[in-house]
Amino acid sequence: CSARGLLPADESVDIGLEAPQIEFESLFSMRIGQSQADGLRLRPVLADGALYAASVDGRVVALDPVSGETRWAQDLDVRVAGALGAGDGLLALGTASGEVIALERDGGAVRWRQSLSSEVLAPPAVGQASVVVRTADGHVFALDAVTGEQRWLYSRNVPALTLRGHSSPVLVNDGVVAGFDNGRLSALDLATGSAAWESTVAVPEGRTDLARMVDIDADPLVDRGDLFAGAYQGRVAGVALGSGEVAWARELSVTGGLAVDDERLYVTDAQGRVWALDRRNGASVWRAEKLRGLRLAAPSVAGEYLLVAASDGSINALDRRNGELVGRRTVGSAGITVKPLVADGRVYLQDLAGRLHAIGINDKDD
Amino acid sequence: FTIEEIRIRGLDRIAEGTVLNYLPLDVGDELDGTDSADAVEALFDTGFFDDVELLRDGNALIIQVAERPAIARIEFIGNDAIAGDRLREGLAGAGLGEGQSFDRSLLATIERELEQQYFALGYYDIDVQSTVSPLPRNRVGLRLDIEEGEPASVQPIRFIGNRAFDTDELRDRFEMGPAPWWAFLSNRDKYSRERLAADLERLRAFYRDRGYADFDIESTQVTISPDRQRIHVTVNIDEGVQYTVGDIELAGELIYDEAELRPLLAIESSEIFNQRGITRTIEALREKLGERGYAFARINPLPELREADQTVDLTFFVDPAERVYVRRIRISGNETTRDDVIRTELRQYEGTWLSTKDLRDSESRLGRMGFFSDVRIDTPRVPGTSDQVDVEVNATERLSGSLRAGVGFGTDQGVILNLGIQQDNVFGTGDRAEFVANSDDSDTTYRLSYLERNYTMSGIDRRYAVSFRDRDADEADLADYGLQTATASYGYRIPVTSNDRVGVDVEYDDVSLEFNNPSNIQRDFETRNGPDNTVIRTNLSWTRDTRNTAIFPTAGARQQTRLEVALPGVSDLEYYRLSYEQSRYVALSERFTLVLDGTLSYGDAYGEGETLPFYENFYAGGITTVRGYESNSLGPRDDNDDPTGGNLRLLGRAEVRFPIAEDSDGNNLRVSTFVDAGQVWDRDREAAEGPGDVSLSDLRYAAGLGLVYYSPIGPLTMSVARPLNDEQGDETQFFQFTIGAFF
Amino acid sequence: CASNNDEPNELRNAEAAAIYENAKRAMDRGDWQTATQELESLQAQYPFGIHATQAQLDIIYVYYRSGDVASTVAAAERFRRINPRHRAVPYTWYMQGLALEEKNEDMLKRWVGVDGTLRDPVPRRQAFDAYTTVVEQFPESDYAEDARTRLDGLFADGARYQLSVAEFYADRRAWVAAARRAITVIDEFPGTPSVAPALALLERAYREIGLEDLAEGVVAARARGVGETDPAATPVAPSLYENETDVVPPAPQGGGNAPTGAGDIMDM
Amino acid sequence: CAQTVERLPILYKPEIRQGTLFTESAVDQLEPGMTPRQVRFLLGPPTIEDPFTEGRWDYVYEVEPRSTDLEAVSRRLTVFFENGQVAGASGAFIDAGHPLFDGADQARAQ
Repeated sequence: CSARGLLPADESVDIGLEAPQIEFESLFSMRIGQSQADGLRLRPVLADGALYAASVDGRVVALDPVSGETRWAQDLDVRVAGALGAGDGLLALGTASGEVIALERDGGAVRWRQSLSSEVLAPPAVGQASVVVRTADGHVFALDAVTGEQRWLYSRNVPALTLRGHSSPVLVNDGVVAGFDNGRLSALDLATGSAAWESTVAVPEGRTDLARMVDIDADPLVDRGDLFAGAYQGRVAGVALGSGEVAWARELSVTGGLAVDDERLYVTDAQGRVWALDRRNGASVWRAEKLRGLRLAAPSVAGEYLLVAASDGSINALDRRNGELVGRRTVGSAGITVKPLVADGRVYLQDLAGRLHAIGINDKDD
Repeated sequence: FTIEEIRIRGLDRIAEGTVLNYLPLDVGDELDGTDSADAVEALFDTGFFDDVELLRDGNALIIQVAERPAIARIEFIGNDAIAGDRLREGLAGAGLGEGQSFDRSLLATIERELEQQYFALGYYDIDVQSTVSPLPRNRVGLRLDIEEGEPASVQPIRFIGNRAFDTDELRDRFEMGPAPWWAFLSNRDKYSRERLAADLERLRAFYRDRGYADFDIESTQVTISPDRQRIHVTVNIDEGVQYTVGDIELAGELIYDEAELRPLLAIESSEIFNQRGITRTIEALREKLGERGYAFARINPLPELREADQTVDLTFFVDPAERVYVRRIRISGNETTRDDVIRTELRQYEGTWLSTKDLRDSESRLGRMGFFSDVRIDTPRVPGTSDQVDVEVNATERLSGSLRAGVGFGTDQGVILNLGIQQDNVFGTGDRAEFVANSDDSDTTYRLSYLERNYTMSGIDRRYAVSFRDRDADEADLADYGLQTATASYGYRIPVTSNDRVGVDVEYDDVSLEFNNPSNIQRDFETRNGPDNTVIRTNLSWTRDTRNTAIFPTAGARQQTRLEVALPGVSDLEYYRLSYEQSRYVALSERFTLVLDGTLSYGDAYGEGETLPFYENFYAGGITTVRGYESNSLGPRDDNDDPTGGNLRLLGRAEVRFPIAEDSDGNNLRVSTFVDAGQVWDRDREAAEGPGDVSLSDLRYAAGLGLVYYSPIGPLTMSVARPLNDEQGDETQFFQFTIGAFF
Repeated sequence: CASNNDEPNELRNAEAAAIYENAKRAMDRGDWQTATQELESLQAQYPFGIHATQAQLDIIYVYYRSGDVASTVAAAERFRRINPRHRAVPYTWYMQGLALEEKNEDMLKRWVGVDGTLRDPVPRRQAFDAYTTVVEQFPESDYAEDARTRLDGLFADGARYQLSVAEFYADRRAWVAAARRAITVIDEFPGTPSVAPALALLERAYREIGLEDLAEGVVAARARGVGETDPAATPVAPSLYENETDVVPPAPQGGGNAPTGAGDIMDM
Repeated sequence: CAQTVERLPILYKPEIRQGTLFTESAVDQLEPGMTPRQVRFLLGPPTIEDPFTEGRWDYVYEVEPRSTDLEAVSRRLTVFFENGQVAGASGAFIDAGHPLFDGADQARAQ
């Protein structure tokens, strides 16, 4: 069946909320830069005590994670499309004209810039002296963190019609896992770029190009030897990180993303539902229908709650155990499409209007 | 067993005769295992039955069938983007329609067919629910609920890797992209794979024409937003370096010596490498070889790129293949036109070698005859030979004749009553006969004219005409006088080159005037020449016509110089009129044609006459000369403020013409945006008011929109125009049109 | 689906018969317009009834009489596709030939004596093929006889067309083209009245080109009797100009199915 | 008075080009024993295949310039075949030195 399109971002859905158990308190909120179009992925990152964020018009800022006070700001004359990756002392972002720029984490000076073959619509993965960048034409580049030289290039063909945007590569020890638009995952050796294994999360079915789209646009998730990935109009799968063998898989259309805790895998799907599955076999534990119809970003685990940001600019807290909606607050007028960044009791959100919000969670009863 | 009788049971709507027709068995045949299997299969193939069984009752064969229900009606709900009957046509195209046998598997094909139709318009978000309701007489009704959703629109195209040209310049090359606000009708912002492929081709040509010989499109991504409202196209390119042309060689069997072919090169050394130059060179070489019968010559350009100094050496390798001969010229489609009338226009003869140039000349000559809506010349090979072809000329005739009687209305001429028998192609002889009776506010004319095409073998045409005209000038807002003229003319049209013709006619003209309240000009004309005059005129004209067709030409030009001289001695009045007319047609693109017209006319007396007779003056203004101004209103006026016309006229018109409808009616309708200019001066008469000396600043300009439609009842012209520099006293007219009248 | 088949067979047949009756009356009145509508609606509503086959047959005749050549040919082909072994198949070929033969003729042209053969030869060639099918595949059908005479007529028309082209080139002193076309008449249209003038023209062309020996060859051939047409051999082709079209037999009534069919279609 | 106009110099009459353009170099390569297909490849299709004579191809090439400035050409060549092979030829470019030159054929060709 052709998955029905979701409600346009601006249409908000009134969600009945009985007694909110938790309160969201706004700590600080600031404008980083211009508002951005949908389909790009600009998210804040935390690294050794500082909060970094970038806006679509090329403004990169470093903030104090608690007070929000600006430590440094840098203006690059580029259209940023995928940001920010952090690691090895540097920040990395990808632009709409196919360039990757690495900045020094303290001070923000440009360490190097490298032109690649197509748009970079999701943040590069930085670590183990490498910057791994996925581009919209199905290529994965590994660049040396210090010099920006291209170490290797791995590519997969892109189907005739795919979903706008793509997932970020995920670094594992001396390897990287990348999800592609043809519904497949590849695990690549970080040094040589050769594929350790390739496994299929979803197979295109249906008559029209539209029905056959099976992009893995949600970032794959690695946790303690398990790899989880979800494809649009396809399946969610638990995969063995070592062999790429698909342990379990379930029919689900994933546009939001994944989060995991020690028992459950949380998924936000294309219809705006939030699922909790048993991470060992994919059996469904609970399903939250309250946010149905909204476009949900990838969820984040925060204490006993699961935080889900939505296209109506709201942040929602669900009880991890039973999926009950326990807290909700509209943060800004524009939608939020990136995974909330959770760090020691604070949640950082970047919305489509180019604003960064820091929210505190205080439990009603303690 | 042998079949003595065949009985069919379970038939409801389908006639027994039909079933027997398809049954491979007959009474008296031997029936065994394989026959019965074939019979069952044959009946299933008809698609009428859900189930077929063969039973035996003694020696009678019983055929037990369960008929499939027929679809009685198909209903569409919720389809606003595509009309119901268009959807029905689509389904009929796929063999599904009312009266068809129905089964479950058809549902999926019906839904797919509807989805295809909607995807073509960019409605990717469509959802079709079908419900089947049974009806009496073993029929079913089909209801299709369609939720169309929003059409997805293409966002601005993104280019990666373009250093030499900025993104906007590249976006102009694309036909696909966001539609500008005024193009609400256009489907520019709808995605289609073919259009994208064509756009990419244009992009390659754009770079190849600017020296980027090894330009390459590395990959293209088409992505759609999750809510299926927006489609993004990203094109990743590698421009490579800009090359200039090194030296150029001609190799292979050239047929001509190299010196003769060199001038045909449309690309020179050290020029920026460009594909267009190469293509034009190939065209020119192929044509040159075609003139010597090598119609299937092949020219392939072999570029060698030298990255070091960024130059490209070009070798044009000529392979003439065999000289090709014409076995037979076959003419078809000519329902009324006689075979020889068409064959005369063909420059190519049978039995000799094929000249592509001659074929092209013949195609435009046939087009210029005016009574073919479409002329196509193909050269299929004669089967079994490699050196012979037949020439197939297929001419589709236009409604060339018309018996026209009716009422027309022209803003210039008021109500027009006309009866006209006009036949461009009298009984297929190519001759043109015309009988017209035409009366409107100011003029009543009767005209009978006949043009005999190919009166002699070498293509001389003969023409003669008789006409009578009664004009009441006052009605045509001219000076207040009455004019009766009776004219008869006889003459020839002689071809002097393949595109030029000389016209020689002798005309007898008898004019009688009566003045009610003559202006000073008329009064002194009457005093000098009296009311009645007869004139014998010779009209000499030189016409060069290279248009590719008579109706809405898109290439070539038509020029005519015309001299009318009243012969001294035998004419009461001694004057002459000289005019030069030119219209040039330039194809801006397949749809847009630029039309440039220009006319210069001058008349004067000679001998002891002083001025051009006032009724022979040239006029300007009105739909046929300068739109936006009242008919004949430009130029000097006499003492009771009526326009007198003048003996010097200059007209100009620039028009961009394009069809609006793609369908068949499209080719006899054109809309145009235009700028007209024109003025009339009176050189030698002291006019009461109006421009005495000639200066271009007197020219009046107007701009506007025009429409020309060759409707079945006759030509319809319409225009809305705003004068640009009209001055006090000019009579302007915003809307002008004529229908059913001759113009 | 449960077809609640309460309407008895006869009732439906009566409705179909009623429509067929007014179609017949319209045909007799020569009102081809209503006849076409009635027959088309009959086929749409009762696509597989007994009358449907008869209607499909009659509509060919109606289209022909209303001068709609394309529909006549289409209707004939559709009938043959649905009833491949029907007794009336030869009739459909014959009617197809008739319609194509008169494609470019109409009263005005005939009254003025416009010679159709000098126009588009394609429809007449198609008519020729249709008649050939009648003569070769259904030799004993009662249309074969008339089809054979019409074949000769078309054959002679074809020859006259080729001859006119030869004369066209001769008038323009293009003797090579004239000779080649004359040869076409002689080779491909033997026994037609156009062969004799073609021989004369070929002889003249050879002399003009300077191939005297070939010219003598032509004279010798004529002496041997090539090109003479004995009046008996070529029947006076019933040229279309004189006879009225109502000589054309209407569709065979009750044109039942293939000869071996069980009984006549109408009294089923 | 159309006839007088007919002869006016200014009347444009396009050139008439007829027949198969065979060249001297091609005729020089003609030799006995060739098959019809080889002759056709060499000279082009025969202009005239007389219905009443067997084993004979006539090539004619004629250019009448009339109002154009082409130079007039008028060439004849006849090729004779015996049981499928070239046996003789007469006409343009078949002079004494040509292998196929044969007095008798010349006579027959006159």
